[in-house]
Amino acid sequence: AETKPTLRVGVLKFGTVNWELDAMKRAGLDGKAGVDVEIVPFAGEDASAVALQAGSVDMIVSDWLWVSRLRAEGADYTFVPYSTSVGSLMVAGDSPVENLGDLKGRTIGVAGGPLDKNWLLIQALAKKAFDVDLAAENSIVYGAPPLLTEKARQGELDAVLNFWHYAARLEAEGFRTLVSGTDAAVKMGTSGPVAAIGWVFSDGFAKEHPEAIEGFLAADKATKALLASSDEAWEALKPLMKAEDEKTFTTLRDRYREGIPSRSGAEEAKDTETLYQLLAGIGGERLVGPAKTLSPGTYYDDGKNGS
Amino acid sequence: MSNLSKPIPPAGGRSALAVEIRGKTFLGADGEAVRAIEEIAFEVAPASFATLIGPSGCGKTTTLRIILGLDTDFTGRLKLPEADGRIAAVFQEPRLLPWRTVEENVRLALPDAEAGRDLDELFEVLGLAEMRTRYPSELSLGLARRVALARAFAIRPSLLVLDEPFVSLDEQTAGRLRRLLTEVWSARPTTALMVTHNLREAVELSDRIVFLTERPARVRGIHEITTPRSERDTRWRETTLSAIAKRYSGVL
Amino acid sequence: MSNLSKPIPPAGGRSALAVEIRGKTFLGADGEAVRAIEEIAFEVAPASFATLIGPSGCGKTTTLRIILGLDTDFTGRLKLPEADGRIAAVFQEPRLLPWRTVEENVRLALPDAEAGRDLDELFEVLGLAEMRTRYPSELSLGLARRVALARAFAIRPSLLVLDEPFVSLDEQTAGRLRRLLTEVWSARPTTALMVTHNLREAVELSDRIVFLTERPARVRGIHEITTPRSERDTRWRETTLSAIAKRYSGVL
Amino acid sequence: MPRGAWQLLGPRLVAVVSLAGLLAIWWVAASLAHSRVLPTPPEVFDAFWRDALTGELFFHLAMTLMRVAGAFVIAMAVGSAIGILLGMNAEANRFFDPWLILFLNIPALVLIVLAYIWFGLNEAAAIGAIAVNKIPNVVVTMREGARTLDRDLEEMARVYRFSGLKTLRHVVLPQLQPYFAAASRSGISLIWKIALVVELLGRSNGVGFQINLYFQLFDVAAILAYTLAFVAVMLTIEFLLVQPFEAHSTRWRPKRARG
Amino acid sequence: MPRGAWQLLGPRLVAVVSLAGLLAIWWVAASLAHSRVLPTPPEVFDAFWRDALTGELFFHLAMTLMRVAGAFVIAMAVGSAIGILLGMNAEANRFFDPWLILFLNIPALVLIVLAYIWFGLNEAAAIGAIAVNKIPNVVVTMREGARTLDRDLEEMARVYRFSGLKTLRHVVLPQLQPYFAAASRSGISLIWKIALVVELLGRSNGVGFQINLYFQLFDVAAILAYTLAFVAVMLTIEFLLVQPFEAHSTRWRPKRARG
Ligand SMILES: Nc1ncnc2c1ncn2[C@@H]1O[C@H](COP(=O)(O)OP(=O)(O)OP(=O)(O)O)[C@@H](O)[C@H]1O
Ligand SMILES: Nc1ncnc2c1ncn2[C@@H]1O[C@H](COP(=O)(O)OP(=O)(O)OP(=O)(O)O)[C@@H](O)[C@H]1O
Ligand SMILES: [Mg+2]
Ligand SMILES: [Mg+2]
Repeated sequence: AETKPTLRVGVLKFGTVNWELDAMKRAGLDGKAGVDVEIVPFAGEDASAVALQAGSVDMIVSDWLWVSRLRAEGADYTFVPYSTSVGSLMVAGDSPVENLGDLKGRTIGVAGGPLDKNWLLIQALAKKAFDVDLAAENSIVYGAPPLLTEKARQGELDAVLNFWHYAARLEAEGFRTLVSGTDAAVKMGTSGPVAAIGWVFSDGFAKEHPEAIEGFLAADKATKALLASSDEAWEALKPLMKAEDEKTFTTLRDRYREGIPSRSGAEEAKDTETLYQLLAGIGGERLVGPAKTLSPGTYYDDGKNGS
Repeated sequence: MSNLSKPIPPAGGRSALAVEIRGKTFLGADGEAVRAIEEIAFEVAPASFATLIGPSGCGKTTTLRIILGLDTDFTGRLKLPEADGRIAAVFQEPRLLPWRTVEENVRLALPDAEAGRDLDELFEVLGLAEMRTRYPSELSLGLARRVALARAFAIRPSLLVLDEPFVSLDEQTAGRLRRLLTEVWSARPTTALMVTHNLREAVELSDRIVFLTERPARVRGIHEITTPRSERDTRWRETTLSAIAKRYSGVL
Repeated sequence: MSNLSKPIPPAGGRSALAVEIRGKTFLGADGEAVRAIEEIAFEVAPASFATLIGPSGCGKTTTLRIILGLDTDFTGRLKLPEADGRIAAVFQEPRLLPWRTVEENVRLALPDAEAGRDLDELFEVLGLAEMRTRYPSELSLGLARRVALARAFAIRPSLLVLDEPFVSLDEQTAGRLRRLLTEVWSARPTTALMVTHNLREAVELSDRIVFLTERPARVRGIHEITTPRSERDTRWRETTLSAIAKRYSGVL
Repeated sequence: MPRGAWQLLGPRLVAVVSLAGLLAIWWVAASLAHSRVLPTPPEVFDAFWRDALTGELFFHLAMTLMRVAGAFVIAMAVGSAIGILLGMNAEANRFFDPWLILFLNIPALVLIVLAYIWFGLNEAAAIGAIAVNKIPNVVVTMREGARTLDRDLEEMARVYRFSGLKTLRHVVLPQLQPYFAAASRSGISLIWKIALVVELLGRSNGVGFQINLYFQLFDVAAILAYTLAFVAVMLTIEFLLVQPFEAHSTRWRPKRARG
Repeated sequence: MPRGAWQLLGPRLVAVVSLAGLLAIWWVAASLAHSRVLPTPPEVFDAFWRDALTGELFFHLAMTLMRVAGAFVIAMAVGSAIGILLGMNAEANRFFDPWLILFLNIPALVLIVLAYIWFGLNEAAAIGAIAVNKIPNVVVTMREGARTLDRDLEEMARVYRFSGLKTLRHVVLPQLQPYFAAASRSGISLIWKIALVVELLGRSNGVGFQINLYFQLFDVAAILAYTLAFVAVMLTIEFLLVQPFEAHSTRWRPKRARG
């Protein structure tokens, strides 16, 4: 038998990406697509970024802003959409807060730091819709995602902006979504949900191993289709998901399904340009680096242009 | 027997220094027991001067440490001249604080009330006038020993304990310091106990000499001197020395 | 002048120890300069025994340190008896390694080739036979000094430097050790230089006595002794002592 | 008298009583707090048992211990050598002191990321990064020790022509023992803490890897289970190796007078 | 002779030469590596200047220094007190030794998270967490120091009836000076490293916060700019405060014989 090309993917061990890869391997979808996916687990988001740069893995999941920024500085990373699930701003179920305007003067926890895309978008939205400067008129607490989740449970925070699976867990515990990153993006002018995170690998690798990338992307598509339709496939993932209870489990599953990108790459790329302009306006050079526009080639061009 | 290290306060006035130590044993690091003292018992009358003489390693320093309250692990009795009078000790080594100057080393020993006292004269007689701002590491051993003496004399103690105070000094300096010691000791009612290997020195200074045996130490004999110090001339000294040397062989 | 601390190897055989130190000054921590030695120059004939006597703090230890090569910051000349003969020193303090037993302290000083040598007899005469497995902190000062002597004698040096070796010892022990020193010194051609404050001791042991002045030290005079050691009886000693005492006041 | 009571108990027993006391305090506090973030001892034990049964815990513990041991040996050897040199040579010290302060204060994160990027995500880079993080601390401690070396003993060794090795072994090292003890005790704990970061940033196993996973799930019981497993190893080493060794190497010290 | 050459340069100049050497090595290495992860000095300076102009860098630096200073004072005071007590009291030490090993080996992450959870996301919790992380290290070092205290001097102080305070100040502390120096030098660097984690996990300002931000953007130049700004502060403290103080407090030590 001919040997299949291998692809090392660095993922967070209990992260959402690992669920999908696990389902892929479980169903043998990578093999069917002609690629052997090797999962390299890490304990932190940063670890996978380090690993990619050190050449210890071939692919990780990250966001397009990061890719664009590094491309502007000379790296050749490129991006294929993976999920539109992004963070949401959550409040307790019995909170009096009904909209962004009500947040004035409250304590807000923000998981991604001051340059988090969703946070910037939500700030812009608040300014536009309610004329509130969230960052200036509230006390903002930046911190580690699990810590902020716990603090929200304790009630020390009035609202918390957190990554989607933390948000989903809170939702299962009775929190509600005040506004999600996707909502904010759409309200600020994109035509639909934009995949914030995606598969990231280098152009160089793709050129040398086109069959690996192609096979992987095909397997990814097949896995998403499986997970979108089959509940049994999810049962097998339960141990990885570490859901405390059934409610959390179903919430996580449903939110995952919502996040599967449905639009074509070209459509996404166009909205991304819009978002980039918007973010560059809010976040400034600190966020996007020296480049004024999305770096060309940020979205992976597989040669079959405009598919 | 009971460990009577807290002396009974005397009824009106100072009492004799009474020492009684029986069977003092050290436990060596190799686990073997070293018997240092078999039995030592003697008294020093109030305001008198006694000397301990014994072979090297027989237990003299151990006896002094017990008297100073530094070693409470013994069987016997101990009675100090005053319940809480000041005690001064000249150890066998200078024991100065290396990070304090000569003057600071002496002043630190003074009770707080006298901390600022004028010490010029004391430093002068001890030949330390030039050395007051030096650190101990800059002194010769003889100078360091003199600082230790200065410290003991400065506090005007009621009990003065000296462990070979005049070694490492030239004869002239040693003679001067012996005279100083006599002065300090007689200026106020002080009880003094000195260890020495120098019988001449002992005869010159003491009222009573306690001779000890080899380790484990016992009292070999006690020699009383009743001749007033002013009458102890060279001739008297030579007679006394040879009389003592006849009785206690090997001490001269 | 040049710092000639590396001696010129003698042409066939050992030469005299020649010392010449001029204007040795220490810089104190308070920034003031202390002049320790004005000018000291003397020679010690090959295989002879010399003694340094001088007031406390005059610069004797400093002289020995320069001879031992521990202080190279001086002006003058220094010539050792042998280019690379063994040197032994008895310092003014015992300077034992506290974490090594008595026996280890002595053995460590032996050259590697002799590391296993039988030292029973040496420990026996020094009265240390029982102490071989003890640590220095368990010794009395007199015992510790004897260990330092054992270390110096054990290596069979060609130059032996002693800084007040026999203080803190009772007369009997000191006498025994003096005899031992004479034996060790005469068994092989050894040049010896000793510091002491004890003129009796100096007269008993030396071929030559160097008297120093107060600090800053100069040579006050040199006394030669030609009487063979076997003929130095009590009477001879008393005459010599009083003759010396007459010339050099204050040394007795 | 309490002193007598303590002496009746053997040192082993005292340690057991001490740990039992700690456990009791924890148990009471956890029961009172009754919070997910301060689990009770049985909850932690459950978490321990869960991962112990699968062998997972021992695997990760072994990986971390391997890294800790490797980095410890390197850091102590290199750091002691540099520290002793700097402590004994004032000129070299004056020159390298600024470097030392720089390396002391470079964040672990920076060193680790640079090591990974330059040398790849491998064991050597990981252990090297940990060691480099720790070396400046060892240097600082050993340098202080070397500065206080007894001049008298050094002179004695010179006069008696001790070889360099003999001087080091019999004169210098025994004096540095307390500094070495301080550097290695606080060293091993520092190394282990850095190892956690190293494992977080680029290893796929080890206690640091596990602790971070559980942190994301906010499973404090599991975090404590892994932590305490490591602490247990350290306690065992302390009681079976370090303390007997220390008692032996300091047996010459005069016992402090009592009373 | 090189020795003479060194002595001609003043100590200040030696430090400058030393730092210049380090800069040169870095510059050459960075030019050769030509990598985004090892920026050249001008690139780092640009990053520094960018944030210095907005005042941001100084704000974050000040916040971190404030936390470091607070935690340092607490950790040294509490740690020294405990360490000296344990070093001088063998029984207390036997009892608390296991506790010490436990606290030494609890990961910073665990302590910090627990502090934040129990005491809220505030300054007190942050500084307290840093201090608690450092205290066991101080204890370990000071304990070694207290174990080597000179018995002879202690006895002298007892005979001459030194008060407790006098003994502490004139007899005990001067002997502990080298241990204190070691604990505080390596201590301040450890505290700063923990402060970075504390700021990363739950503070909204400080160098740790910024470094993490730039780490997400993988802007190594900015990370180094912040790191070096902190190192510069430490170097200034070292040269203007610590070294003169140390020279003063160790002036009594016999100078090592040369040659
Ligand atoms: N390192 C130093 N710094 C400053 N002064 C010093 C130093 N070493 C010695 N001195 C001074 O030099 C002089 C000579 O010292 P040295 O130790 O040679 O005296 P000594 O003759 O051996 O005296 P002793 O009989 O008391 O041992 C003394 O006054 C001493 O204070
Ligand atoms: N801590 C100890 N452990 C074991 N043995 C000890 C200890 N202290 C003293 N000794 C032993 O007890 C005996 C008496 O010691 P001590 O110091 O009292 O002698 P000394 O009479 O003062 O002798 P010297 O004249 O030499 O000073 C010695 O043999 C000594 O070795
Ligand atoms: Mg004694
Ligand atoms: Mg001397």
